[in-house]
Formats: sequence, structure tokens, C-alpha cells
Amino acid sequence: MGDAIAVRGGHGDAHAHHHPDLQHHFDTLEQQHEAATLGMWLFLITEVLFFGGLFLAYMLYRVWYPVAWAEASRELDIVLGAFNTAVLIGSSLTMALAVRAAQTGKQRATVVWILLTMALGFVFLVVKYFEYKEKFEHHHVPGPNFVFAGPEAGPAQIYFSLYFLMTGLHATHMIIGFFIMAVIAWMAHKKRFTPEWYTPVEITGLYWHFVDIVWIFLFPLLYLVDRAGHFA
Amino acid sequence: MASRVDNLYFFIVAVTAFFAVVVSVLVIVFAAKYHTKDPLAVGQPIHGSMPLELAWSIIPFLISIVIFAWAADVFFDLQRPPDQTIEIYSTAKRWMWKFQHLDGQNEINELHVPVGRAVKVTFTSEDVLHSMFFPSFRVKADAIPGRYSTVWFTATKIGEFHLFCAEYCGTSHSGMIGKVVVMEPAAYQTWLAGGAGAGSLSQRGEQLFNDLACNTCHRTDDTGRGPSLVNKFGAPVELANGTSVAVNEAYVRESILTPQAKLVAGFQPLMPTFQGLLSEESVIALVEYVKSLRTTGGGGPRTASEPSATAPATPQNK
Amino acid sequence: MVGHISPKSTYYAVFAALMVGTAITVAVAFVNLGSFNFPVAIGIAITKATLVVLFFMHAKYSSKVIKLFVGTAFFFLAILLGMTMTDVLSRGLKTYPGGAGGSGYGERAPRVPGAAPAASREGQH
Amino acid sequence: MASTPLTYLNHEHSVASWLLTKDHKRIGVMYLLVVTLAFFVGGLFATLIRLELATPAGDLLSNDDYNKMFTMHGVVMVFFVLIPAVPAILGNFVLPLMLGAKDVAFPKINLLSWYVFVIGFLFTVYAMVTGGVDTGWTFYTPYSSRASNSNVMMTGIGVFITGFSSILTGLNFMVTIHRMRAPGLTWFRLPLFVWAVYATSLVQILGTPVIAITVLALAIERGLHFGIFDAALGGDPVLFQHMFWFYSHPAVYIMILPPMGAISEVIACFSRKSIFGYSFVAFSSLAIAIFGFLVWAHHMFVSGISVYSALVFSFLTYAVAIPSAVKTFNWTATMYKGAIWLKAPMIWAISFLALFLVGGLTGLITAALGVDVHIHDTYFVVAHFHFIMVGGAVMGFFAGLHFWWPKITGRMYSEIWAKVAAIVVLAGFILTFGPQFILGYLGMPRRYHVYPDEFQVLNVLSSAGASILAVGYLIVGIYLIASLFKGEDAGANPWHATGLEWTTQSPPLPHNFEVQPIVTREAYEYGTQEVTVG
Repeated sequence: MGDAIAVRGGHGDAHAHHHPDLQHHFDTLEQQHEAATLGMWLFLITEVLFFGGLFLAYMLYRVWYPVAWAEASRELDIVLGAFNTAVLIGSSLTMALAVRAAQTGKQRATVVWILLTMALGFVFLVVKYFEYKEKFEHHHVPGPNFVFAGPEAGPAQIYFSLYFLMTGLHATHMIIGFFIMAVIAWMAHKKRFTPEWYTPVEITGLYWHFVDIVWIFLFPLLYLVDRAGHFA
Repeated sequence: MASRVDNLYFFIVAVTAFFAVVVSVLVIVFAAKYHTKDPLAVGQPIHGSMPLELAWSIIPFLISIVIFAWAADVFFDLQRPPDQTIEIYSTAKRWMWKFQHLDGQNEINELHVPVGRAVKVTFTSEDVLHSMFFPSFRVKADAIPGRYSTVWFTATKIGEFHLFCAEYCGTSHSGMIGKVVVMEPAAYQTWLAGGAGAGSLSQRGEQLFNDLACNTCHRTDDTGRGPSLVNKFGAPVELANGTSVAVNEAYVRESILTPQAKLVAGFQPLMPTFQGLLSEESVIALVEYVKSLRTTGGGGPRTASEPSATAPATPQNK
Repeated sequence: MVGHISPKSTYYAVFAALMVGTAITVAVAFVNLGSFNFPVAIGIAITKATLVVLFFMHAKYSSKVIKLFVGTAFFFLAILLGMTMTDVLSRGLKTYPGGAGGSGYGERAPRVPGAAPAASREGQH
Repeated sequence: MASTPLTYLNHEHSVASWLLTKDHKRIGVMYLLVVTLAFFVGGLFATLIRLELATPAGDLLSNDDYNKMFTMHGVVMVFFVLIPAVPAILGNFVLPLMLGAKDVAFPKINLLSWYVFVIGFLFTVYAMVTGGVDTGWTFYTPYSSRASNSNVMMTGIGVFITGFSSILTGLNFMVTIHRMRAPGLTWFRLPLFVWAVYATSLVQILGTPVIAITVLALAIERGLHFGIFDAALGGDPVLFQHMFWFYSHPAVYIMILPPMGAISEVIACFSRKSIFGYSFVAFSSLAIAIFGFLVWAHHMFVSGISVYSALVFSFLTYAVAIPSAVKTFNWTATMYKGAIWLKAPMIWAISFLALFLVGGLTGLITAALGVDVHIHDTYFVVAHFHFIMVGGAVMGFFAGLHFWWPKITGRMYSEIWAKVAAIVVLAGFILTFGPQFILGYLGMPRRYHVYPDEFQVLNVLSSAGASILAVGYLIVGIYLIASLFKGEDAGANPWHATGLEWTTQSPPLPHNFEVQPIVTREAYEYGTQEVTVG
């Protein structure tokens, strides 16, 4: 392209002494890190709108059927819900500390914090399992076997459909995150991360915090509808 | 109304055709005039023009505002039935249209209406979405399970016109068609009188009302366990939860199918649900019966001919 | 390439704030605020989520592009929720005095007793 | 030039080197193959539809089969042809080249997108060969969740999976454009195709997750008998339509924005001058992407939404029409005082302009509330969106494909046949879909297997046009394939175009550029110096 395109540096010598984790199509680790975090944030945007569709359905029916929402919500165990909220917030803390440990080059601490995060995530899922089990026993699972006393049975079934979809998708995200963290913990154990390159820890952290945020909304929306008895 | 829709349509067609022709002619003229076979030739370095950009942003916008406003005006009138209409009920079901006239006639896939009178069809669906489409009258609305929709039109010519289902509904979607038979008013009266052996729609509703023992609780005075239904239609009613609701077709339907959803203030939630026990047509008969329970205006069953005795025919093409 | 490293105290402080927020949201749920229970619960949730985004996810120290994208996500979520609700909440509104509401669907406005149609029927008798 | 220079095509030959490639160029070519296959399948369904509609009676197909034909035509064409066509094929191939990058930001994810796409396609194909699906591509409830007894679940899963391919591609391109631009390549020096792809990626990222959750909710409602849209429980079937169109209207911009970008490239190149109003064309892409999210309920004016809501959505629809109009005017103005070189890509681009003009302007008619009540769900709408999606998106795709074909393959196709094909396709298209506008205004509803006799003449015209259209597409396929074997060597820059993709050899090197390009000038600076290299 004539004088329009000049030659910048030697493409060859840039490769000669690059960091082992620098992929060939990036110029610097910094560029690679920025690309990865930006990519993760964009993915989380899609997640916001993914759950957004369910929030829309929730909002519409809550406006239409306040009584059904109040009655059906009381079937959930507020203690378990609050406990799980605390557990998940705790796991967000340990995840943030894991990223910090990776940033500061503390390999062992990174592993420990990630394992702790996984443990808390596991506790959450166990509690969720018992909550689901209780719903099955009380026939609160939507479908032909759904039982709900009173005139609000129809909308209550919509409530429980949304409950299972929202919490089920959230739990699915947690299980995926659990496996990703297992890989990250193993990589940290193998001392793959340095203060120069800890991108996988950071983007896993972003993902996990997002899962936490979803629950921060699900908890009041599902468990805390009209506990004061306004629509009793 | 049909001619108003057409006028608007041809206006927009004219405007858009104008722009299409201008751009096409310019493209062809430029392609011909500045055509070159020299691959190294270079065009004049023109980078843009702010006045032009503003002009071709603002002018089309203003034109589209005019189209929007005109179209919105037509739309509102399409949604607004006049005060005096012939009321007809309809139920859509795969793959047929069932019509119920106030005088008691029922038809399937055929709808008889008089010329020059506004007709309002209130309808719902028993299964999936359908759409009631009268192309000759330029009206259409989806039939939605659990809801009442309406269309209205005034036929201006005698003859037979299409009725289509416009919302895809499965196997015989294209067979879910019918015809509107537009008749002289006199012939229409004869037709009305012809088939009403079973009594009017509200009489059928009254029959159901008694058969289902609704009348043991809903008495004509306020002594029953349920509220009296006389003079209730069309007025707001206080609910047990402190709000109030307008008594309309949708509310009456809901109160039959899920009685406790919107309980009237001062009454116990005793009424059983009729969900699954009544066809949409029976519900319509009951709704019409509740509508007929009025002391003002004479009471008794309403008939299609009634409004015409007191009101002039709806002016057409306003 | 080292990104921003927050002191541990920041994380502990945010954690404490989130736990307090959770406690408040549970407590407030048992107080009858009428129609304000829902906005208060959502307000607390939004505050908590903001803390997570800003500090745990380092959005506070991230590039403008990332901040812009976070805003974009919630802007379009608001459009999805808000514009659908414009339909849902206005379906029952009447379109003209004394006439049918919505586009003829669902709810209808009350007919005023003694208005023109009833009066004209009276003349029949 | 050496007899066999090293290119991305010949540096490795094994099948595995293709199936495991992380090279954006090879992935682009692999998308081209799958999308071409899907286009053929979708076209086959279209052929059967038009054959059936040649007579008013339902004499070729049973009504259920006909319903499956138009459903599968829609599903395949929308999700497996139009949405991936330009971004995933041309975008993958030229975007990193245009940016002076060695690859997209996430090459592995790029390959993953292709596999996800193929898996989604396989699910859909499986659904089709095991009985098909008959809900219409719109999957409206309650028909899809309760009534239909066809393979709704399997198709839904296919669409759901494919959605992730679209999301990952959009995400990849967006990060690539943000982070991988060559030194000196500022935002306002970017080719307009890049702006268009950027806007498209935004729509993919924001819209696709909503269709994913909608389809998932539908599948769960159908499979597990949950109730989310179920009117019997008090649910709202119209909610499904809101959620569906929140994605599916912007999806139209996923289809049309990248072809618009390609058209900007072609028109500037073959007018040999800078695009008129660069920043207006660039920002109109973003404006279309953003405003495109505010208009979805114009698909629902008679579906039971409130009249006030209809008013708002109609108004906003007119607002989104303006940036499209601005683009069209700017393209026209670009030709003014240009040195217009009427090569095949330009002929395709001008055909695009003609059809897009009609498609866009008839959109003003369908957006008009009072008229839409009548024409909604009739052939008028069918004609309108085919003018946009086939007249616009497919013509634009072909304009871009003819423009970049020498870059992709290193070969020139037959110029004469390419021009003939453009004219045949244009004529066939107008004859196919022109009569459908009239049919629609006369009241013929869409998705009708049998129809009243009075509509036959126009339907026969339409079917005749469709056969011409099919011949046109076949011609394209033949001369493009022939060019692979007999085409002349294209050289690095056969069109004497600006843009970094033309500075490397054709077909490009495995890693795109010999040396890292540095950009020092604006896009489309024709005439400041000749721009051929090698």
C-alpha cells in the first residue's frame, strides 16, 4: 500500500522472546488480558438478558396475581433461603480473595481460596437439593401432579414454574462454575499463574460473582414476597 | 372504514413510490453518467454535506410523522365500536368459527349481517390463537384463549365476503374460513326470525342459570348468599380486597370460571368453580343473560333488532 | 499487566455490607409497607449487586468500555421489562369516554348508567 | 509471484487441519459450506411451497406437510442462513484482515462457534427428517406448547444451541474490534463493514439470550408441562410474543446490517471515491442496532396489546426507519461524480439497492397502525420481509461474496455470468414477491395451504418468478465453483480497492500479513495514491 503501510518492528522478533502464555495473535500479554476480560464481561451481558426474560415473566405475573405470589412464596423456607444467600455471598468473598492472591503471586493461597469457594458453592447446592426435595414431596412441582389449595392454584403454578426455571438455571450456572473452578484450582496448584498472567482466575471470578448477583435478586423476588401479610 | 384504510394506504404508497422513483432514477443516472471502464480512474473526492444529511434525515422524519398520525387516527377508530351496534358473539376453535346471535341463531363459518348497520363481534378462542379477519372490511383481531377480543365493521354492499383465520392454528388453518352474508335489512329480519326456535341467547343463558342452580344464591334481590346480578353489568363493583372492578364481559367470565379471584365485597368465597365444566359458548350465554338483567331500559332479553328501533344506522365512512 | 489490587480490607468491608444488606432485606420483608415492600426489596438488591460489580468484579477500576457495557446490559434489560410493561399495564385503560378499553381486549371500562344507550332504550317503552 | 505461494488454503491439507483449525479464514470457509447446504435445504422447502401454491387446491402436499414446509423453510432460512450468512462467513473472513490483525481475539471460541452451529443444525435436521415441525418459525404458544404434535422440542433445542453460536461469534467480533485494531487504525478510519459488524455483534449479544430463554421456557412448558404462557393457568400467550420479538425483530438487523456494510464497501470501491457522509453511515449502523430494540411490538398490533402500547411502538418504528433512509441516500450520493466501474459486485450492489428500497419503504406501510390491522399476517407482510431478507440480506451477501471472492479463493469468476446471474435473480425476485404485495392487500392470509380461486393468477406469477429465481441462484453456484478450477489468478487487489484486506496476497497468508500493517490514512481514500501491492 505504498507509503500508507509502514513496517512496524519485526513481527518475527516479537515472537522470539514472548511469554509462554502469550498467544500468537496478540502483541502483548496486556492486550490478551484485556481481550479476555472484555470477552467475559460481554458474556455476562448476555447472561443478564438471559435471566432478564424470566424476570420479565415474573414481573408481569406478580403484577397480575399479587395474591397468588404472596401465597405461593410463603411455601418457600425463608431460613434456608437466607442461609444460602449468606453462603453465596461468602463464596463471592473467597473468590475475590482468590483473585487477589493470584494477583499478588500467592499460589498456595489461590488454591485454598478457590477450594473454599467450591466448598461454599457445594453447601449452597446441597441446601437447594433439600429445598427441591421438599417441593416434590408437597407436589409443588408444576405439571399434572401439581397441588395447591385455594383459588390461586393456576397462577401459583406459574409462580412455581418460574421458581424452578430461575433457581434451576441458577443452579446449573453454579454447577458449571464448580467445574471451571476445579480446573482453575488444579492450574493454580500446578503454579501456572503469576502476577503477570492470572487471566483465567480473574474471568472465573467475574463469572462466579455474576452467579452471586443473580441470587441476590432471586432471593427477595422468590422468598420475600409479602411476608408482611399485606395480601393475606 | 374500509375506504379510510384504503385512502391512507394509497397515500403511503404514493409517498413511498415517490422516494423509490427518485432514488432509482438517481442511481441509474449516476451509473450511466459517471460510468468508466478505466479501473484506475478516480471519482471526485466529495466527503459529505451536513445540510444534505440534515435534510434527508429531517424531511423523511416529518413525512413519517404525518403517516404515523393519520394511521393512528384510523387505528383508534377501528378499535372503537360506535355506541349502537348489532352485537354478535363468536367462539373460535380449530378449525371453525361459531357465531351466536342475540336472538338465538347459531351459525358456523357463516355470518349473516344487515347492510348499513354497525356490527360488533366479541369473540374468544377455545384452544390456540386464531385471528378473525374480514378482508373486505379491513379489520382483524387475534382470538386469544381466556380473553375477549372485538372487531367491528359496517357492511356497505350486499353480497358474500370472505372470513379468514389469519393466525396460524395448525392442520386446517387454511380451511378455517367462512363467509359474511350481507343482506337487505328486511331480508335480515326474516332470516333472524327464521331459526330462533331455542329462544334468544339470554334466554338460553337463563336456562343454564337455572339448570346450574346459580339462581339459588344469585337472587333478584340481595337476600341470596351471592350478590344479586340485576343492574350489575356495566357498573363498577367493590371487591373484598378493597379495590373495585368494572363489570364487563371479561369480569363476568372470570367470575364464572374462577369465582374467588375477584370476590365481591361482603360475600363469602362459597361459589364453586366452573372451569372445565362450561363451554365458551355457554359462558357467553351466561354473560349475555347477566347483561340482560337490568331494570332500566325495560330489561328482558336484548335482540339484534332492538337498537335499530331507537337509533339511526351508524353513519358510514365518516 | 497487573490490574488494580484492592486491599483485603475492602473485600471484607464489602462482604460485611452485603451481609447487612441481606439482614435488612429479610427484616424489612416482615414489615408491612403496603405497596412499598417490593421497591424497597429491589432497591436493596440493586445496591448489593452494585457493590459486587464495583468491588468484587473490579468494575470501579476497569476501563471505560467495560463500564459502558455494564450500563448497556442494564439499559437493555430495562427496555425489555419497561416496554413490555407499557403494554401489560395499559391494556385495561379505556380508549375513549364510556367505551371499550384496551384494544377491545380483556378489561373494559365501566359503562356509565343512564348514558346515551340506556336512555335511548328507555324511549322504546 | 512464485508458482505456488504459501496460503491459508495450501499450508496444510489434512481434513483434521480444517476441522481443528483456529484460522478465522478457514472457519469462514467452513461456515460458507454449511450455510450453502442450509440455503439449498431451505430453498428446496421454498420450491415445494411455491409449487403447491401454483393451484388453489391442496393437491401436491397434505395440509400437515405444507405446514411443515413453510415452518422448516422459515427455521432454516432465518437461523441457519440469514443470521450466520454475512457475519459468520464474510465477517469471519475479512474482519481480522480489515483490522490488520492476525486472527480474531478468541480463535478457539471461534472454532467452537462453528461446532455449536453445526450441532444446532444437526438437531434441527434430525427434527426435520424424523417428522418435521409445523408451528411456523415463530413458535407461537399455545399452539407450539399444547397443540402441535410435531418435533417442536427438537427444533427448539436446535435453535437454542445455534443461538450460542451466534452469541459467541458476536462476542468474539466485538472484542476483536475493540482490542485487535492495527496501530493507527482509529475508530473513524475503520471500513464501514467493520462498523456494521460491530453493530450486529451488539444485537447478537443483547438479543440472542432472550430468544434462548424464550425457547427454553417453551420447551419446558411443552416437555414438563410447566405453565409460563399457559392461558388455562392464567398465563399470557402474548408474553411469549413479546419475548420472541424482542429478539426476532432485532434479528432482522443481524441479517441486514452486515450486508449494508458490505454494500458500503462495494459502492465506495466501484465509485472510486470516499463514501458520502462516512460518520452518518457509521453511526446509522449503531442507531439501527439500538433503535431496533425499541420497536418489536409492531409485530403484535392485532395480537392483543394495548392501543397505547401500539401507538408507542408504531412511532418508534418510524424513528428506526430514518437511519436506514440515511444510509440509502448516502449510498446514492456516493455515486454522484464517482468514476463508476460497473463490475459484477457493483451490479449486485445496485440490485440490492433497488430491492432494499422497496423492502424498506413497504415497511412504512406495515408500520402504519390503521393499515397494519388489515395487512398483518397476509402476503403483504410476507412480500415485505422477503424484500428485506432476500432482496436485502441475500443480495447484499452476494454483493459482498463477489467482492471478496477473489480474496477468499485467489481466483476470478466469470464476469459475464456474474452480471447475468444478478439480472436473473433481480428479475426473478421481483416477479416472485411483487405479486405478493397485491395478494396481501387483497386479503390472502399467509401460511394458507389452499386459497380461494380468485388469488390464483397472482400466485402463478409468483411461482413462475420463483423458478426464475432458482435458476439465478443455480447460475451463481455453477460459475463460482467453476472459478475454483478455471478462474484466472486474481492478484492481491483486482478491484484496486482500499482496505487492509487488499494489501495481502490472495488467498492470504496463514497469518494474514507479512508485516504488521500500520494505518496512516482514512478509509476509502481513492486517488491519493495507487494502492496495489504485489
